[in-house]
Amino acid sequence: MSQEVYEVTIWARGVFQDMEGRHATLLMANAADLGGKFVQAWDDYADLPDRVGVPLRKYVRLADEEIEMRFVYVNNNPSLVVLMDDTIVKGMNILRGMPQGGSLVVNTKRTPDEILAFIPNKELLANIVCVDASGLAADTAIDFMGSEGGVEVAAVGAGISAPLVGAAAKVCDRFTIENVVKVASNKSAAQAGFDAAQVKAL
Amino acid sequence: MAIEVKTQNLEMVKSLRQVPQEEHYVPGHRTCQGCGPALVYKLVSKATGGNAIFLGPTGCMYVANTSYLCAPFAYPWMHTQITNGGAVASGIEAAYQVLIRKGKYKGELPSIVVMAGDGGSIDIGLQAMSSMMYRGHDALFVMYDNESYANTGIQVSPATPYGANTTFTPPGKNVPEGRVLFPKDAPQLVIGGHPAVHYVATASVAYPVDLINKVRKGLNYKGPSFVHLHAPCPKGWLFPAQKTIEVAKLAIQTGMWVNYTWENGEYTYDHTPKEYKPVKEYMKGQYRFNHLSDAHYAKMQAFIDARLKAPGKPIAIPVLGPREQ
Amino acid sequence: MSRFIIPKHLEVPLGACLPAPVKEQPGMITGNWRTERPVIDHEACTTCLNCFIYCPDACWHLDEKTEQMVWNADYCKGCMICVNECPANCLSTVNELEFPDGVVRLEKPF
Amino acid sequence: MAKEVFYSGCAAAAYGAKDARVEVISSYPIRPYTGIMMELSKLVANGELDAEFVLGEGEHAQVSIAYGASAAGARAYTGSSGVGVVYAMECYSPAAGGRLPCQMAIADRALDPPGDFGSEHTDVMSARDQGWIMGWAESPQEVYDNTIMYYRIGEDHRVQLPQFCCQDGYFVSHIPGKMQMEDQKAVDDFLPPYNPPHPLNPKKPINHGPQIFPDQGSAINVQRAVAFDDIEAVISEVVTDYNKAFGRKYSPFVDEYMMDDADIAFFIQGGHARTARYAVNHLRKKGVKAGVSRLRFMRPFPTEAVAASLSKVKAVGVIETNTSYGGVTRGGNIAPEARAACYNLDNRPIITSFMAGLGGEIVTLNEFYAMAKVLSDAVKSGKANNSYWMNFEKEVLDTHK
Repeated sequence: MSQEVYEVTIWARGVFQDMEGRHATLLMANAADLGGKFVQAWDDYADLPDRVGVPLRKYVRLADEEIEMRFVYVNNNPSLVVLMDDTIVKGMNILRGMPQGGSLVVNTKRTPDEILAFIPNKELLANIVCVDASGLAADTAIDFMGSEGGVEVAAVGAGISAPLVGAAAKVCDRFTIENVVKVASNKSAAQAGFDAAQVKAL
Repeated sequence: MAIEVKTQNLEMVKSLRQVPQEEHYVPGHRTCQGCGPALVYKLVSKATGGNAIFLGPTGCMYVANTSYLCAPFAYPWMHTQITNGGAVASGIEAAYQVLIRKGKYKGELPSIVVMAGDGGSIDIGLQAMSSMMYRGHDALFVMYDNESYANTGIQVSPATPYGANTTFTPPGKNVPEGRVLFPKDAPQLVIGGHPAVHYVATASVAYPVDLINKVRKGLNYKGPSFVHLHAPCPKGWLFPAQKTIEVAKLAIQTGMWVNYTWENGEYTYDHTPKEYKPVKEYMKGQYRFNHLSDAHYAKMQAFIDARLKAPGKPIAIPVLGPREQ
Repeated sequence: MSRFIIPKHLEVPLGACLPAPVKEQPGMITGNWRTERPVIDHEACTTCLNCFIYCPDACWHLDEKTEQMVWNADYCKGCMICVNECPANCLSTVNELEFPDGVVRLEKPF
Repeated sequence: MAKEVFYSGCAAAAYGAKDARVEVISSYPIRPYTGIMMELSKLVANGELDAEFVLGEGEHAQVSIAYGASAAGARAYTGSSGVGVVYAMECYSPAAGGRLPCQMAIADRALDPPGDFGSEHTDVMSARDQGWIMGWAESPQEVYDNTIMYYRIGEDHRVQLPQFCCQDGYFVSHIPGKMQMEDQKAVDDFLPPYNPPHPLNPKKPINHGPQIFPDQGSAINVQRAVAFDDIEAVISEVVTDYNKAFGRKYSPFVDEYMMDDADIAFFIQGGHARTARYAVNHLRKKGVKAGVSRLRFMRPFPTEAVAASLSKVKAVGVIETNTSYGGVTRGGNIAPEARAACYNLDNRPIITSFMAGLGGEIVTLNEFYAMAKVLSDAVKSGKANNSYWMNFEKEVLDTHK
């Protein structure tokens, strides 16, 4: 029997969103940790070294007890998928392995229906959240110093990760928006993401 | 009786129309959007015409090109260690010499090309490169220069310019400029001290016809040649992917890069601007130089001004060593 | 008779020697890297071949019959060097989601 | 026609390589293997051998040149000693994993510090886990024979692995012995031309060595494991054929001397086996039933042959000639393997490491007698220490000096 672990996969574009993607995982994991969850957050090892524009996966795992299988390369069954860039819907089967009733959060200026048009297996979703995180954020953070297992030197959640994770809190009950705001460096952007999120239940 | 070893004679191209449409470095590789080194690979592959064997020392152009059992090379290609590109190429060239001589391989000697990055050429790979040049193997050593160890996450190499922020030379309170040293001069390393070498050239992705012709000229020489190719790196230098060619051109307009040929002792210069722009214009478009002050730009300008007096030639450039600063 | 059973998904050819690709490497589709797409106006195009020569992914070619540039949607990563280097301004940049076509949908990112 | 010559191990290796018609040779000087390359350079210079003689700029390059040549489809030969062998360490796994069956002649030398020309097997034993075939010759004759046999083993399509063809520096490499060199035609009949399945050839291009996923790494390892499963049958076949073709009497894996009625045995690889046999002769005269079991291959380690041989006796002394500081016996690397080979036996012998022949120290008859005393005591008491450093522990002090 395997332990119940809530898996989150965050998709980002290489180099120009690598750091933002990592920040999203750290924000989410730290917020969940604050809420008493056991957490794990890491970059996909085989997607690194990342290249400009390549679709990248970042992972979060949340559980109510100590996570047993710490050494895994990928999240195979994400219940929550977050896209830092909306065009990824065309290129990847982003819902691959998702258990029925999952959630999708997309950084986009478009509507949920426009995005859903590109998702053939949308019946897996319980809901979809669209938020213009790029518009709500001050800037996109780019730096290499936290990659390859280095320590993140920049303030986590200063850019688009804050509103995006804020929006995710609207559909994910494993962490709260209060805790996301607590850990994000741009607190108002995190709250703004939560407030501006368009949720469509399916 | 020993069979004579015949080599290829590749024709020069005069315009883009004469560049073959056929690709030998095919689409389907995991290099960055706008990757300068990938463009180098495409152009050098085109220049060979396909009757070639390529060696890929570890680096971006190994890892990104051949990620996960896919490789984009329509010709024989082999991975080598980052240390030994020149040596493996030597072994392959020697093998072909003897196999052709003995009649075991029928045909002209294929073009043998080492595609090494700056680290695989003039840092950890220097010994193997120099020895291949020295021994006189009929092979071409291409140094695609993206001025860092890009594959491992942008670490400093001997080709990294002064003032660059890399993940091993981050700017900080005690080291405000990040990278404090000035780069090694790769072509001079080859020109100075390898009697078997007759052809050394520098080229840039900004001038592809020139690049193709220089590669062909190097391949046509019976013996070793060295081509140093400027290949801007959108990831490592951090500029928008569409600006790769723009950045490469600006490098030439500011004197940060000079295209020239050294052939049997004679230097000729190509694409020299009438008047050089300040280096700051080149540097300010790249995130890796974002932290620099005007004093740092001035220091770089002084270095470039001195080097431009005789590009590619061994002249004394007033640069303080790290212990003198 | 070998004692080893090698599962299909872990198979690696002996010594990691693969046949070389011919025209493309279909194991590494990169069209899904695009956030934007270059769109050509053939009327304005002078076939100067800048896009062909400067594309790091070899995604522009001249069709000899039609004398028109042909774009490779499967592999174009959307770096937009071609747009930047086009002297005739015949290329424009359009967001990828404007196009219903060009869906790649890979199971893994590489 | 075969001819009898009086050659050192170095010359024997060079002529073995010549008769194997090697096509690319890469050299770099280091004592004591240098003589091999000196001899080959002469053969190439005066046209007796049609090969490319490439002057490597170091051992790392030597091995790189050799496996590059092998990838291109030429039979390649190189060699080294001591610190040179370990300098090339990076290149061993790519050659084996890339299935490039070049050959490297090793004339062992101690590692630094400080400088020491003496023979010790630690240099190449450090590379024993890189997927190369590895074994020691005890005489110039065996060096010559192994050079030819190893190519056939390594190039066999069931195997396709590079080979360390080893001999003790000085003892074997520099002391000439009478040996028979075979007729070129007969060697050609025994050893077919190198015919790799995937050479680097523009007419049939391959991509050699693209990146793999971490979880495919084990599959690459399994490939070499398969080869090492199949290799014992190939070795037996090749040695049998060689014996038949040239009238030799090699056992494929373990050469035994007076083992059938022995109580104690010296287990050893390389040149000191010769002294061990004389020690046994003298011990037998004194009523000590000793024997010698000589290991011909370290890789593949012939598990069954070793178990069969060592199970004949009650106590085994492994003459290590290599170090493994902090290893399981606090001795060398061979005893742990010998013990493991015998682990499943009902009547497994006592096996101990004798740290002898290090740094070029001569393993004297007296040392063998001291070992025999330890082993005989072990037979009586039923136990022995894990290891004994000869001349440095009270049980094995050389009192005759």
